[in-house]
Amino acid sequence: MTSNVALIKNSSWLDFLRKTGVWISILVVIGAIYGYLTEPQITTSMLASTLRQSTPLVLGALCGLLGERSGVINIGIEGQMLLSAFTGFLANVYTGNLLVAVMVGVLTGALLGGLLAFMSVTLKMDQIIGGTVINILALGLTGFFYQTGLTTQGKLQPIELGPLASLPLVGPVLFENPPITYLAIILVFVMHYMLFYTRWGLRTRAIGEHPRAADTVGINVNRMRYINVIIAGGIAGLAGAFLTLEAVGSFERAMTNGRGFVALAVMIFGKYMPFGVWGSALLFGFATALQTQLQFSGTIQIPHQFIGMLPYLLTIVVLAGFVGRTRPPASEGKPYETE
Amino acid sequence: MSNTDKQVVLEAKGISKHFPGVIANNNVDLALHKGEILALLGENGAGKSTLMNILYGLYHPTEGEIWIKGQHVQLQSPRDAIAHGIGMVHQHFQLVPVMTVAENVILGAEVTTFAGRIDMRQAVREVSELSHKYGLAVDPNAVIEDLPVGIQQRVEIIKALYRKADILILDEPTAVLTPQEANELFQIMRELTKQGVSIIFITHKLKEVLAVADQIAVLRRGEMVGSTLPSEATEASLAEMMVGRNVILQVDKSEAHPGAAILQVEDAHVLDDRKTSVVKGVSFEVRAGEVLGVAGVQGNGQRELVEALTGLRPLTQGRFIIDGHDATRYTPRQITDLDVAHIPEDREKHGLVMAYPIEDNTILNQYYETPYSSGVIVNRKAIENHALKLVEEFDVRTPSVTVAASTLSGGNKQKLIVAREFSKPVKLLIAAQPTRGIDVGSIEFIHQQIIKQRDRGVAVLLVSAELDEIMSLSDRIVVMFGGRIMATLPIAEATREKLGLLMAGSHG
Amino acid sequence: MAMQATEQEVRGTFGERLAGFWRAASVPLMAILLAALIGAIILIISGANPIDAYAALFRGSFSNARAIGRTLEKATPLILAGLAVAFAFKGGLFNIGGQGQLLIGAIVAAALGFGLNGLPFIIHMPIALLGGALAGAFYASIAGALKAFTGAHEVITTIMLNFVAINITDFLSNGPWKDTGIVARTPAILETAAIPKWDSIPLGFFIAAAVAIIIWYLLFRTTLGFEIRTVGLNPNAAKYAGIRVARITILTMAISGLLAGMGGSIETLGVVGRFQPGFNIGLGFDGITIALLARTHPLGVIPAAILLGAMQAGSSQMQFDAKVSFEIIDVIQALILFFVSAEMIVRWILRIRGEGDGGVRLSSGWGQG
Amino acid sequence: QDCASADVLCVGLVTDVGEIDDKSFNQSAWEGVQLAASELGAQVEYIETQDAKDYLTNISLFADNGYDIIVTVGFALGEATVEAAGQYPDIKFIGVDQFQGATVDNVAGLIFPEDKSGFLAGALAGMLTQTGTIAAVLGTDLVPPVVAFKEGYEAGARYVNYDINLISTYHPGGLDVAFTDPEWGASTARQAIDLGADVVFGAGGKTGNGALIEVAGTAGLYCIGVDTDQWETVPEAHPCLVSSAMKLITPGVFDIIQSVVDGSFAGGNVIGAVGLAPFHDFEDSVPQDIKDRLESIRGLLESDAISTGYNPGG
Ligand SMILES: Nc1ncnc2c1ncn2[C@@H]1O[C@H](COP(=O)(O)OP(=O)(O)OP(=O)(O)O)[C@@H](O)[C@H]1O
Ligand SMILES: Nc1ncnc2c1ncn2[C@@H]1O[C@H](COP(=O)(O)OP(=O)(O)OP(=O)(O)O)[C@@H](O)[C@H]1O
Ligand SMILES: [Mg+2]
Ligand SMILES: [Mg+2]
Repeated sequence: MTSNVALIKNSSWLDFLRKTGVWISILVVIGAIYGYLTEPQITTSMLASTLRQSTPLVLGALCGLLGERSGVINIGIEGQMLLSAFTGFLANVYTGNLLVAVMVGVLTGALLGGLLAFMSVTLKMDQIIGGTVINILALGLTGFFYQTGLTTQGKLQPIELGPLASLPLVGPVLFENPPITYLAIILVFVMHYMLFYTRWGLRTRAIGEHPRAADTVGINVNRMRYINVIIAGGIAGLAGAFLTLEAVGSFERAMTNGRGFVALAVMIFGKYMPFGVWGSALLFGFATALQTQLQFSGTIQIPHQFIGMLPYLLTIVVLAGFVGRTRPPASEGKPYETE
Repeated sequence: MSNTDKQVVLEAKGISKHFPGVIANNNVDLALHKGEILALLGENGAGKSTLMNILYGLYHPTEGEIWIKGQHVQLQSPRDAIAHGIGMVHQHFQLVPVMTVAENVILGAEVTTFAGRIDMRQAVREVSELSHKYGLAVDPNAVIEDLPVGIQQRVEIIKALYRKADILILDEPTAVLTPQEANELFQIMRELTKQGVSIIFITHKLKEVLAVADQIAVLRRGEMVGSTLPSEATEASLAEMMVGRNVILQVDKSEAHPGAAILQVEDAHVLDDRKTSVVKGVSFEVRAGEVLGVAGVQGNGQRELVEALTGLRPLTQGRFIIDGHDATRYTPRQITDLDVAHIPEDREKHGLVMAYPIEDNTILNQYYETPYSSGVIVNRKAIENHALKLVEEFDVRTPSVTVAASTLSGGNKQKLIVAREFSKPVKLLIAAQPTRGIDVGSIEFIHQQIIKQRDRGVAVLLVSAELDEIMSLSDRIVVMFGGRIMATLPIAEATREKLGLLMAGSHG
Repeated sequence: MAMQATEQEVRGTFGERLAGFWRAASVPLMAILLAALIGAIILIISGANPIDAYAALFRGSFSNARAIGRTLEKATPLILAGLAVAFAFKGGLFNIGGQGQLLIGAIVAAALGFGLNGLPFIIHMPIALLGGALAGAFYASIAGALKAFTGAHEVITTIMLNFVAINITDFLSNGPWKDTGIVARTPAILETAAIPKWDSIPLGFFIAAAVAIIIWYLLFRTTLGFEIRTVGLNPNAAKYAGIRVARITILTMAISGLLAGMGGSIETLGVVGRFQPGFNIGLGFDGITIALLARTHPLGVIPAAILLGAMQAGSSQMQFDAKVSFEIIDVIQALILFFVSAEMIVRWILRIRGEGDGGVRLSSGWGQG
Repeated sequence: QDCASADVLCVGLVTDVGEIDDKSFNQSAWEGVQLAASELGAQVEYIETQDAKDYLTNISLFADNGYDIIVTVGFALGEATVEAAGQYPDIKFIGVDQFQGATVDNVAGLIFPEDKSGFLAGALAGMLTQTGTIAAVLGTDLVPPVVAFKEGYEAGARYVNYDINLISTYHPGGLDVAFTDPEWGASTARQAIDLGADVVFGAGGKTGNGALIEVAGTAGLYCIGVDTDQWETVPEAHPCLVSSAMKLITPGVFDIIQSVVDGSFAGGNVIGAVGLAPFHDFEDSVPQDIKDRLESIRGLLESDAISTGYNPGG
């Protein structure tokens, strides 16, 4: 364990917690328990909502994280999510099979990941422009091809995890969720494990930090970037599938509503670490749940716009380094040139 | 000699490598025998690294064949070279700074248990074993960016050994080492050869070659000019082979008539980008009408010193005075306005805006002055005339002054910078590596220009890694080593041997 | 770094100029053609007739004075949004925040337009116009300062500031600056603040075109422009040349925001007549496409904006005549962006030799260096 | 075919920024126009507006093609409609949700007392709730009808059950996202359910629809739709959709078109009908006394005997 903490300096999740989050985490836990004891219903509902709102953000941010860890910036997450949400929805409408629908969504995201990889690795196009192309394209295609009157055939239902679901507080919050929500949480752990404990992860981090070094030890940098950006696209596709197949059950134009961009912010705030990403997605989810709760209780009368802009201001503050510095992978954004 | 008895483990036959506009290698033959240290010599740009990159599969030769242990091989990528037992320590280290030693060592050749999990404990153990076996003390869990370069180099060697390399290429391994570190490296190299490893060792330092090599090969301008044995060579004979007698430049210059001190540096201390001290208390002065040469192996603080003197990097201690003004805290613009001209070390990164047309590059240091602008509005006509005049005067070969600077050849780029810097009044010229990597004609021209400025009474600070350049241009020479000035010599007292020794850190 | 071909101004003989123009224009033209082609395929797949659709699009944008007026009206904010992005590119910055700066500019122009009483047109209109522009400049310089002093990447900060701007303007137009009545919007601007139309031709277009020329002049004929371009192309060389890079970065961002803010001002004062939430959606983002289509040249922005403006102006006619929904415009726009940036593909199709100019390079990480 | 000819009745419709098939007011208005096609033999056409600045342009497109009646949907088109009415005095305009401050001869503003509709929904919710907590998930307060629905809903619920716990919330984003964020609607509805709400009113386009569908996922809860009878438009919500707070746009639009045909058209405000949608599958499970009480409240509202308390001016 000790050697693994040093695997990447200043950035293992333990370190992350230690440096920026340990006190906050303790406060959150104490707050949650206190809240539960005094207002069990409000606490449960807010935590459940937090988890739910965080799910597309976690997935989107994991997509961004995997790309940037491999050296490819992805600002097309929004578009990947949107188009996947759409195709997943269509698949559900026409097949009625939710599993197939989710797969279609994931594949769509992966396909767009492939497009991004093609633009940024093969064409060596500017990666930000590549992402912008994906965003506009997804908006146009979904808008153009979407017809209303299509009705889905159900959505993914919560699965209660046996006796765990009846635990107080954590039960209904954590162990009574639909599959993609579980999957998102599992992916956080898997991504952490993969990135920091496996060969693939070591190589991925190497090509994001110093592709030349990876090349000199025989790692095919561009091929790995392709693979990773495609996998990342699949994760964004899962986020899209979450929206139509699990959360809402139907599709609407532009229904991602900026979640892909917020996911980028979540990724940076999470310091490019899966657990950091999870924590910051929960924070963003919590901000939304809180602002709903504040309106529900009707006690605080600040215009809701001010609460609405909080997550964005927070991101700027974090990015500006007022709350601990982030260090992005050194070679992100740069096409790798051989010879 | 006994070499013929030994097996040839690596052979290059008729290797050529063409880059756009450059022939880096031309029909090069090279043979490495088992267990020997082959030293490869050559000036900057002679094509040494290119040849090694070809042997390591990073570049593909335009022509020629590679034979390893009697087998004709095609090296598509480093993966192939590694598979054939070749390991390379690159001139610029190929280590991931944020990862640990062990991670860097195993990268690309990881041992995994189940589900792709890296066996880190095993890796750490192997790194420890390797470092014991060859005397390469390294902490496997240390993070690369925290390690000094000497240790980083050991990591590179361990990386190669971990991959079971029995042919090791070391590209200028000593350029960044202190003399002690270099000596330790030589011991390691001898230890390795004892265990059957064959080594190609690239260096500019003749003394090192004589000390460790079993065999010596010399590249000049991309061609193999010959090979010899240490026992049959002297430093002088090697230098002759490297440079070629006919290319030693003799600049016509008269006696200097130094005037008042223009630049006075007092106890300057400077940090590099990694915040380590690389200039450690340097003092000297340059007087009007003289050339002060700063000799030294690259990476001994010269670059940071120059950046400090041009306002790009702060001094942490000490001060410097230019023409009577304490310029220690001046901005680059303020220093330029003291009539200081600067030929930067990296012409493409700092000297020119490659996408700009030539004419715009001729006013980078004076666009804000008349007649090129009123301070607000640019006068295109004046700029064009200025550019045309400079191109003519300095013989910059170009079809027009509106083409991008990126279209110029290296020598012409450098002439363009020189032209620009000399096109306004100059009292002090700071020239860093002014002729690196450019053709002989341009070198000669630039040298003449520098002497011309000196004779007009300009104070010249010349920083160069080329001994010839230093010796033919300077009136006085200071030698820098490890961030300090080893000695100051009048030109009359400077000999190659003396300078070489000082540059290597030993007191002549 | 940024586009090299456009750095060299085309001069010399007529033939050279022509060749230079072709070099600059061939890729965008081909990109438009390819995008239209793929758009046509999508139309066919969806069961529409592409020829009818494109013909209707053209009718709706150029067939008569009113259509042309509408096209120019659409093009006006697009010119400014495109200039904002192109100008920032020249300084090595990617301003995705045009949308937010435009909103801020629009609402401040509206406030000045309804709030300042008793001024004559000749004073009131320019004050409102410039007030909005300056508000945009201020808003953008937040991102500029963050970049210069903390290294926070402008792409993320400007995206975030876009969201913040929506919240700010929604709050103002439904709160302190709300008109009487139930609708969330500011009061109408006074007559004296309105930018008039000359027949169906909007005067604002000429203001925007003039600004484009001024920006061209600023970039290529002034020392400030020289400094900005130098920083954009090679910040290291700029530092060597004694240019203060941080200052130029903030200034570049501020001018970029000034342009976007002016786009918002002109919309408010010349088209909408007040600030109303939801009336300025997407303008800032179209600026990116336009800037790239124009190869980041300030004068190229004008035809690029007219092209996009025409597509938007004609989309209603296309719906009406050819029953094609307007989202196809988005698809075509994305394809244009793709082909313009994926120069390699276009050059290959055109068989243009030469190394090209490497395309625009913006991204190199979000970090703080 | 030729709209310019006197015997062909042509009716055009211009949408608010949004699609014709929005399952909401654009769609309802369009259905009213289509009714005119089937009942009156009118030739009908619509244009979806992409950019809020194109309202006048799109209206002109119909006007210039000889259309006789132009329906414009949404309060946002109010100004453009009045302006177009001045330019084309021979064309009749129907402005849905457009309050006419001053009467223009050829503009009929079809407006609805959404607060009354909301009041009924609130009363229904107040009587249905078992937990004593009911919720509303709303679009944005930037749009007046949404505010009216909310105020009416809350007043109606209090009217039948003064101590009821009312939780309602607007979307935190701007106008561009407030009506197109079903996931926010859904998760907000879930949050309300977790707080004990057992009746949820979803009023905010697709955002509200998201809330309805979410409620449908949990057995034993009720949801109430908005604008149209959402039984038809959001089939996914059938398990919970007890009713909808309707504004009867479709018949309202059709009636005015009819009035043009029979010559009784008059400019000014036309107050459209509001009310609750049928209970559909819940017809049997809603107790008769609730139905009776609703009926009496409807009567009182119509006669202004009770006030919703909604006052847009203040
Ligand atoms: N489908 C994949 N998914 C994820 N990573 C992959 C995939 N394919 C290859 N890689 C990564 O690229 C590396 C190189 O692939 P390759 O198939 O050449 O490995 P290898 O030859 O087994 O490597 P070694 O020589 O170390 O045994 C893999 O070890 C893996 O880390
Ligand atoms: N990738 C490349 N593209 C174009 N030219 C190159 C490239 N790499 C090297 N060159 C050119 O080839 C020539 C030989 O370079 P090389 O790096 O092999 O020299 P070297 O002998 O290693 O010099 P040094 O002592 O400075 O390391 C030089 O002129 C160099 O500019
Ligand atoms: Mg070399
Ligand atoms: Mg293998």
